[in-house]
Amino acid sequence: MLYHIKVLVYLKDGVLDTQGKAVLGTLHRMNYTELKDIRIGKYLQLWIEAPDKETAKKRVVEMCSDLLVNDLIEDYSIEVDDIS
Amino acid sequence: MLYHIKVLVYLKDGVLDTQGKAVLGTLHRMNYTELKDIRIGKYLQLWIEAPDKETAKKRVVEMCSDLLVNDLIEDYSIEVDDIS
Amino acid sequence: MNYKTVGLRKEEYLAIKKMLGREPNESELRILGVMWSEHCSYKSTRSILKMFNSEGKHVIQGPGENAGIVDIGGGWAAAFKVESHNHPSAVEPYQGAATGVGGIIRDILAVGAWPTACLDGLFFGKTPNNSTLSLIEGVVAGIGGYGNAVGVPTVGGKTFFDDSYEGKPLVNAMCVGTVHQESVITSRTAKVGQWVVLLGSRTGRDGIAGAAFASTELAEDTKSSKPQVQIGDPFVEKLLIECCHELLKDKLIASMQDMGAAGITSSASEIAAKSGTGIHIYAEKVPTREANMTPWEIALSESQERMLLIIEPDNFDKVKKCAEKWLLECALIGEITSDKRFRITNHGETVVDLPAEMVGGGCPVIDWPSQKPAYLENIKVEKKYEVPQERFKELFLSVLTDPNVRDKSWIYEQYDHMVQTNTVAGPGNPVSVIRIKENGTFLALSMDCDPWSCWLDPYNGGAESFLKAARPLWACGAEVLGMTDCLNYPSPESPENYWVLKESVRGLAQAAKDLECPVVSGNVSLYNESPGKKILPSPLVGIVGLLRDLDTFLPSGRMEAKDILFLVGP
Amino acid sequence: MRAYVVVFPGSNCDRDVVHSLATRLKTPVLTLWYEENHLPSDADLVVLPGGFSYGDYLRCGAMAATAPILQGIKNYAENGGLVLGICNGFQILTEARLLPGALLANKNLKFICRQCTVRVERTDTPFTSNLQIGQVLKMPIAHHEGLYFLPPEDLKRVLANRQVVFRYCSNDGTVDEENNPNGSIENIAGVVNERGNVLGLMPHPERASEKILGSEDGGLIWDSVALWLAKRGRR
Ligand SMILES: Nc1ncnc2c1ncn2[C@@H]1O[C@H](COP(=O)(O)OP(=O)(O)O)[C@@H](O)[C@H]1O
Repeated sequence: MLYHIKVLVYLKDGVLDTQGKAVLGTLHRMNYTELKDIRIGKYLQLWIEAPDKETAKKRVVEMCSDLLVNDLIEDYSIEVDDIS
Repeated sequence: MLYHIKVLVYLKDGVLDTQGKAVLGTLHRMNYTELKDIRIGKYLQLWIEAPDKETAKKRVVEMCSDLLVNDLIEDYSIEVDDIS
Repeated sequence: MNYKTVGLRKEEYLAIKKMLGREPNESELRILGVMWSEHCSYKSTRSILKMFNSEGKHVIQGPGENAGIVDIGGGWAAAFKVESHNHPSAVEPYQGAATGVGGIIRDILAVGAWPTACLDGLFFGKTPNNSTLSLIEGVVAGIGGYGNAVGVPTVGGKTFFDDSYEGKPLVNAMCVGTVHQESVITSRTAKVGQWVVLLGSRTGRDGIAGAAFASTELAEDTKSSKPQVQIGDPFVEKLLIECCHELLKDKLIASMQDMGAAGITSSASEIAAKSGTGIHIYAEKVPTREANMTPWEIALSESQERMLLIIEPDNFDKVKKCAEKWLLECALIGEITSDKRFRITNHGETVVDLPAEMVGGGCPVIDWPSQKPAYLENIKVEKKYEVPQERFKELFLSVLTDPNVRDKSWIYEQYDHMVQTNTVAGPGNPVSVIRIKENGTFLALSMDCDPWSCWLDPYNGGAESFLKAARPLWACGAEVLGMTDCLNYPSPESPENYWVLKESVRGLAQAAKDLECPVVSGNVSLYNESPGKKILPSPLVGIVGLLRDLDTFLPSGRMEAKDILFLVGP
Repeated sequence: MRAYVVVFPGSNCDRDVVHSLATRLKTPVLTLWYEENHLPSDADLVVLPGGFSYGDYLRCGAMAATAPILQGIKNYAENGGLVLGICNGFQILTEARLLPGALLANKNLKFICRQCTVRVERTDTPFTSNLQIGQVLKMPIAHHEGLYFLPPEDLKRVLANRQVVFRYCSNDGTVDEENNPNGSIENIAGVVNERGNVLGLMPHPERASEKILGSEDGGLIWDSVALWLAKRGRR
């Protein structure tokens, strides 16, 4: 089975989000003053072959800890769709 | 009301994902050969003050087209939670 | 499918029919539409470019190859060229500028040289508004983002602000490389029976027919005929440089071409035409990024970071192994034939069959009508301009704060100008000086242009554009070896524009000739106009000079209190 | 002494480090391919050079940190071998957890290439053994992700262990916000591991070891390493 997995990676609380801060400033300058905050993270889409949903998810968790996420500064959440 | 809005930004089909390509190669080297593809995009979290959900969403759509998304190469989807 | 849709003029279409003795098929028409576009064929400027002198005692290779080459002593040579990426940068500033840098570096790589330094010429609108500012930010970030990652220092450049460039910025990129004179690669040396190998990225629908579609309305707009933005991948470019140099060292490359505008078509047909051979491409063997690409899309794709190699069949395994080492795709996609045809087949079916020489060189030259612009009659040059005492300070400050004069470190600090550890004088100096480790000499590089003078007095302005670039080299003690130029102009179809183009190039060519600076490479970019606006005539000049040692180098800015100042000149 | 410079796909200061070390110390310097598992037994110093390994995609240094050679480097460091990461090499060492912290985007979100000055904070490491505390070195920086970051707890530990070796400063050695080019926490420009044999730094000593390049101060770091090794009988 082919699974489509979405991983949302975001900075941990307390880690400076310089990019988010800059974008917030720019949007305020553009008169989007109702915007209170913005944080910028990563959206990863993976397509993975696995016998079942659990295995697919388990492998993606492994990839996250081996490479995709740096847990000193980042956290993440996972969502699985099956597509075939 | 304060709304929490998640925007997922991803490259349009056919647009070269330079990051995804390099990451796929590395994960294959690390023996995650069951991974068929990976695409890397952006995950934006916005906190916005608005009278109602529709307005909140409408304003975020405007921000996307004004600044957050480059519609020559990117597409996006929006999800709204209300939090207060 | 009609000749107009691919951007051809009626007389060009008739010429094609005559040369072929038949109607071209759809794929052939699309290919010729791109190859006979202004961008690829120089049809409006071929006669003008003849004014340039390209001979000199240091010249090893003049215009016609991927880069000009000059002798720098000890058996070594410098290869250099400037190229425009104006139209792509107007559409997508970051990627447009980035792929401009990538493209010029591959030109230098294609002659077998190691890319040693880059310079960039940028022309932007002057009135600060949101779109201009974000465009500048994008362009500068794109040049840095690409050059920094590939590890080629950006050691200097030129930035010019005038509102004529609003909406139509100019982004010119120059690269200088070093090569041993015995290791120069040319596109003239392919032999019948050799194999055609595609090295680098997969082929996608990037920028397909960008050159031709830019000048026509998209009449029958299918999804696939819309040009897609080209994305630069500096990581792959870096791997390409390393891989090609490893192959060159092992003498595994017989001939080579970079793939820029019109991708496989221009690189393959050029090799065949120059080598006096034919070339046969098997479309189905080209590794693609997307499914269902048609043969003509494959032939015209402008996907970045690809090189076309011509190799001996026996060497294929070694080439493949080297490509694998550098994480690159490498595919056998064709062979050199004896029939002087540019042929593309797809699973055995002939898709394109044209005389190789006709593809790149067949387009008839256009001599546009030319007329001296009316505005020139009304220009009065005031020789003297009296500055009233009481306004002196104000005017002086206004000059100093003008973006054209102001410090440019906010630009060049975003560029790695030191990698490769050769930068003796970097950006911020009137000339940039880089050390050549290979032979112990130093190259002095400059880039300049004087658009206002070219507008006021095209002939003398052209000359001044050369002089502005050459003067700092002479002043610092360097021996001028040769120059490259990028002719940025509006549409040649207006007689007045065409006159200015011709006159300013005449002035530029004459000054360069009189002062013994051969033109060894260059590029032309026309149609730089936005609604209601056209750019100033902007012939950018890049010059390479030689310093045999640093003792002969006179740096600027070495001043002390009590030094005496002299003003030299008229 | 014998030095090795690791080459990753996308490294672009590898040749510079080889040139700089070899000309300054007149010693053979060899390169090591990232796919090797082991380091040569005669290695006295291993340098991870600057550049854009794997294009700096995903996170700078993250993909290189998973390369086979890193296992060899870990073992080598555990045995006391000297490891130096410059710029991208520093990023790789943090991603591989051989050094604490992480390098985030510069506070102005732009690439910065310019001459810089750093103050020496420690001289009891192999890399600074021939320097003075408070000495100011002129070495250029060239990076987009050079903001050194540590969570508060880790920062406390790093400071307590005296792991900071270089801080960005003014020409006369003042360490303050004005002289912090990229927003690094505590102006940190270089840190060592607890044992002191693995150093990461953002400025480029190899770009500052010849007079014609504007500074020779980077060469002092090479001299320190050579001296430290010589005292231990390695020449
Ligand atoms: N786009 C650029 N890229 C790199 N360096 C630049 C760029 N623009 C200007 N510079 C550098 O800044 C200095 C001043 O440039 P500029 O003002 O354009 O030259 P000029 O002295 O001809 O007015 C030069 O040393 C030049 O090399």
